[in-house]
Amino acid sequence: MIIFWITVKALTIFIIMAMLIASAATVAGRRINGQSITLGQFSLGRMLRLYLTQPTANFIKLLFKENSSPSYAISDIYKAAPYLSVAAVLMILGVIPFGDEADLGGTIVKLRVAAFDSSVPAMLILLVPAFYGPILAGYSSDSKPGLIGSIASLGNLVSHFVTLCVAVLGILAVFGSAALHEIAAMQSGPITAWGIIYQPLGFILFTLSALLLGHDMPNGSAGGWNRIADWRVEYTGLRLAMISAPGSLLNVIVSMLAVTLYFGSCHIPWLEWSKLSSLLGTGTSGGIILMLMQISVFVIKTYLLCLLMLYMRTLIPRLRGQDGMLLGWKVLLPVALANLALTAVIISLIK
Amino acid sequence: MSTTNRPRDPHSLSDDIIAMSIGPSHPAMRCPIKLNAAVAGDHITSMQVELGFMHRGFEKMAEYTPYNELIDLVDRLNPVNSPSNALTFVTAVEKLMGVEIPERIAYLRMVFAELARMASHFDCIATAAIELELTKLKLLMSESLNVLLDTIETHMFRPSFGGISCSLDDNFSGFIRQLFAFVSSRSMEGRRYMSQGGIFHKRLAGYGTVTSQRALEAGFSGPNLRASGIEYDLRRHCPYWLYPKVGFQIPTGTNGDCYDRYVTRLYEIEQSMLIIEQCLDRMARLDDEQVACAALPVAVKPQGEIYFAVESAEGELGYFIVGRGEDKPYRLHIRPPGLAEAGALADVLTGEQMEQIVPLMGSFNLSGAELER
Amino acid sequence: MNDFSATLKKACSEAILAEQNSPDGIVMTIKADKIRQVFETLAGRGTSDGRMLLTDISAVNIEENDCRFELYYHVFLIDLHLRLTLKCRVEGDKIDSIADIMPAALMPEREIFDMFGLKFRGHGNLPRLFMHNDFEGHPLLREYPLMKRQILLEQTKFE
Amino acid sequence: MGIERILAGKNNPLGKLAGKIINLARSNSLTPYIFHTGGSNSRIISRLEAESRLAELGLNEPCFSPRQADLLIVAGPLNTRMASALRFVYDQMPEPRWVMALGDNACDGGIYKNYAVVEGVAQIIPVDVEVRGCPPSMEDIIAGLERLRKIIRERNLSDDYPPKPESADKK
Repeated sequence: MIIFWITVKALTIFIIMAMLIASAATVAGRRINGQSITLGQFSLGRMLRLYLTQPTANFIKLLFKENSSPSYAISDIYKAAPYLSVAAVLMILGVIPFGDEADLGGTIVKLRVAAFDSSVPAMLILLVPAFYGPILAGYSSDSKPGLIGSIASLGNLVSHFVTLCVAVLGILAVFGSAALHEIAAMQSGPITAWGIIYQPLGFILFTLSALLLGHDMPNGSAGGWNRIADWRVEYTGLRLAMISAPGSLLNVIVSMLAVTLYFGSCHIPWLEWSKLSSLLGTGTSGGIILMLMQISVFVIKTYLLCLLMLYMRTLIPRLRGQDGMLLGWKVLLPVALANLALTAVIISLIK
Repeated sequence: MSTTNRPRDPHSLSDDIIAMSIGPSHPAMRCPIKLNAAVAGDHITSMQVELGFMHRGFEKMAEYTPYNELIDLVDRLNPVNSPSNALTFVTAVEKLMGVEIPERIAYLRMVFAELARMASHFDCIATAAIELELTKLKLLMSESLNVLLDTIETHMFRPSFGGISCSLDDNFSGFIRQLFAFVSSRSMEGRRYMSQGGIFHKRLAGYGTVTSQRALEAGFSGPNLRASGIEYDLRRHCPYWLYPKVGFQIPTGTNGDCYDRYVTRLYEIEQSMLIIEQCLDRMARLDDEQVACAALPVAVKPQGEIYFAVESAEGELGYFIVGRGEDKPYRLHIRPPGLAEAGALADVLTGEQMEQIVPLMGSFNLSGAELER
Repeated sequence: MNDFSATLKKACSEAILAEQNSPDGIVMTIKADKIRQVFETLAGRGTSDGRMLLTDISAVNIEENDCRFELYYHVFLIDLHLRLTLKCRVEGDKIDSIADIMPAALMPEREIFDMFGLKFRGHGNLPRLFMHNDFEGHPLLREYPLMKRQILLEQTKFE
Repeated sequence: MGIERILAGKNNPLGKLAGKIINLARSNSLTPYIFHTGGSNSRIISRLEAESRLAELGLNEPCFSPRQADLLIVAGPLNTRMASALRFVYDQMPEPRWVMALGDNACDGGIYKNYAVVEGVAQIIPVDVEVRGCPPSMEDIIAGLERLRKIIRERNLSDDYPPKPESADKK
């Protein structure tokens, strides 16, 4: 019985994630900045085409593409890089809670894969291997622009990753626990329980550094040098899809984290899931409906935040290499540290 | 990894220098030039430029085609700024035959030449905006670019010797004023984007500087020379058509860097609008019995040689024609506006970062077909 | 305008053969081997009567028996609003280069060598400008057929 | 992956169905790489990218490296020196690839009959679809794309796997 539920959970997570990533990537690919999709153009046919048929067509085409690799490439690292970058980012899904508990005819099903105490630092640590992919790909695919592009973007990634961690520390201080599922549980109830009320500056820093983090990942940006000196030049077929996955996956996963940390992962303000479950009756059907509602709330919130981040990405003009990193070290990091100190002072005053 | 392990370069930023060639067919660069760069870390230590990837043997072909077919051939040289080539060639042949064109034709040619100049400047700034991901600026510029190119296509058909065949209904000046309201609002907002302190300024100011002495020696022309502070404009220094009768200023930059080149082009757009309005007023005041077309000798068989240059959007566009009395030119040589800039590109780009290649090359507005004929 | 031509004539009198006025300047015919001396005097006087800009060098392949090429140096004097064209007829296929006096002459000279095969003595490196390196012959010469193509296909050459 | 090799085997029913699905997917998601040799149709190229109708025809975003491309669009006259660059780009493209020559200049050299321009792209690389017109109008381009999609749909799966797997090195 347990194994059955774990596979169901894994399947739902995979399907939701695949659709989210595919749609986010296509929307980014459809250059939401260049050719802004006005609501007027939206007909159901176009919507279906853009979000459902186009990603699947892309996927099947890439599946049957020839996997040629450059002859001078260091073949084993060249082949390992795509798997590493995708595996690291997908592992974070295991940590994120999709919803609260729901009892199905006696057995209580927790809507998360893994729940251990230090899941927030684990999540941050799992973000790091996502940065190894570009470096290994750039080095091993023997394309000089690729090598230079990957090293330049690594510098950018590291500088913004530090501010990301410090911003998250602020939330840990507020909620007092390092487990994602406990933080999510604490945010039920009135809207004042949400993380963003306590850490508005933390949220701004989190999204900004996440954007700048993935900014150098070539995604959706039209034209420009950054699209040439990128490390995925030498990849074809499915490997290309996997090596470019961190670009859009990171966007989706960071918006998921922002939802769990700042926006109350699956809770609707002033609505207690436990009160609703007694209303729906304790049978398995009631439980399943409750579970689906929780997951849908979480998915809608993530989707909105994902589109917000995609739109914000178009607002940031391309900074020169150093300016991006200088912004990270000299501006964002001190502000994040100040924010952390401020929260510490306030908490100690309250106690 | 084929890193060339040359002896350590004392003042290079990192010890190993990678030889890299940025291929001719590059989606980011509009005109295909091959750059063989030696790169240390992110900076370029030395670079050679290879041209010739868009050479179409135009001058050889010109010796085998009669004059009136040449007008269409010349039109293809520059897709964005196409009228300027055709008008220059037609005027050069008229000067060689000693034909004087009536005032109305001269004013019409000035109007279309200035429209083409505005289109070329908008196109140049739009490509820079794409590279810097300033999507709002890019939308502004490409909207006005498309509007201008459409007006040129709909209103101007084909210049002919001694005249110009174009469809100008009577409310043409009303239409142009409405067009300018649209375009000047775009360029005003564009100017706000490119003002001091903005991202455009911060990203491009101080890079790729060419001093006025260096620019003059290297033979720059047009906005690239004026951006370095030298006020040299053929419409003022060596006037043709009826430019002396029209008042306009010549915007010049101060320190000739990449930012100044783009801003000089933006200010020139305003001056072009000023010129066109004055031309339309003067054309309205002309008495109407002016003959539509100049009296042409029976056949176009010029004799002698002439060099006639025009201030086109990219620089000085000159036509050198040697006629031996046949209906085909004995020799037709075009002074390409971008060749001097392409030659000086190598040492403008040395020392810069790899990311700055595309905006710096874009600031010279090299149009490949015209450059390599 | 004429005081400028008088001073130039006095400076290098034996070099200038003839002089006539064109619509917007002066056309002077010079002896081919005196070209460097003329440009040195011009560049030397550059500061006194205003800045000078070498716009272009055009070559014409004339088929007279004694000389095959005729070169036109187009110079523009900015402050005098004067366009000066120096014509010279080249015997044989060598002429002095003026690239070290006027760097603007680098690209036109390379192009003339590439298209006509006219060599410039003293020009630093004279690689072909437009045609690829193993292109035999010079296309703009009269005897080069219009349709003779030499397509570069091997990748090693391109690398 | 060996599955396609079995599927592409001699007329088993599953192979036909799989072939149809794969061809449908391929014809609906074509990533073009625009080989831009300048000239009269640079405006066409910018309109090509911004054209919304082309999204319905399954044309994706233009990509920036031939490795990721399925469709190579050659626009403008091809210079004799540029021919080797075109060959270099064509060799880098992964296997199911198609070529579209855009405009008279690319199809047969157009008005440039001289020593510097190659007479048509077909002399250098195999061309699948030719779009006439100088510059070609938007309708001609869309008709050309329709022809190309028909070619892709009619392709049977065994073309991908010729009996002797060619071991040509792609670099």
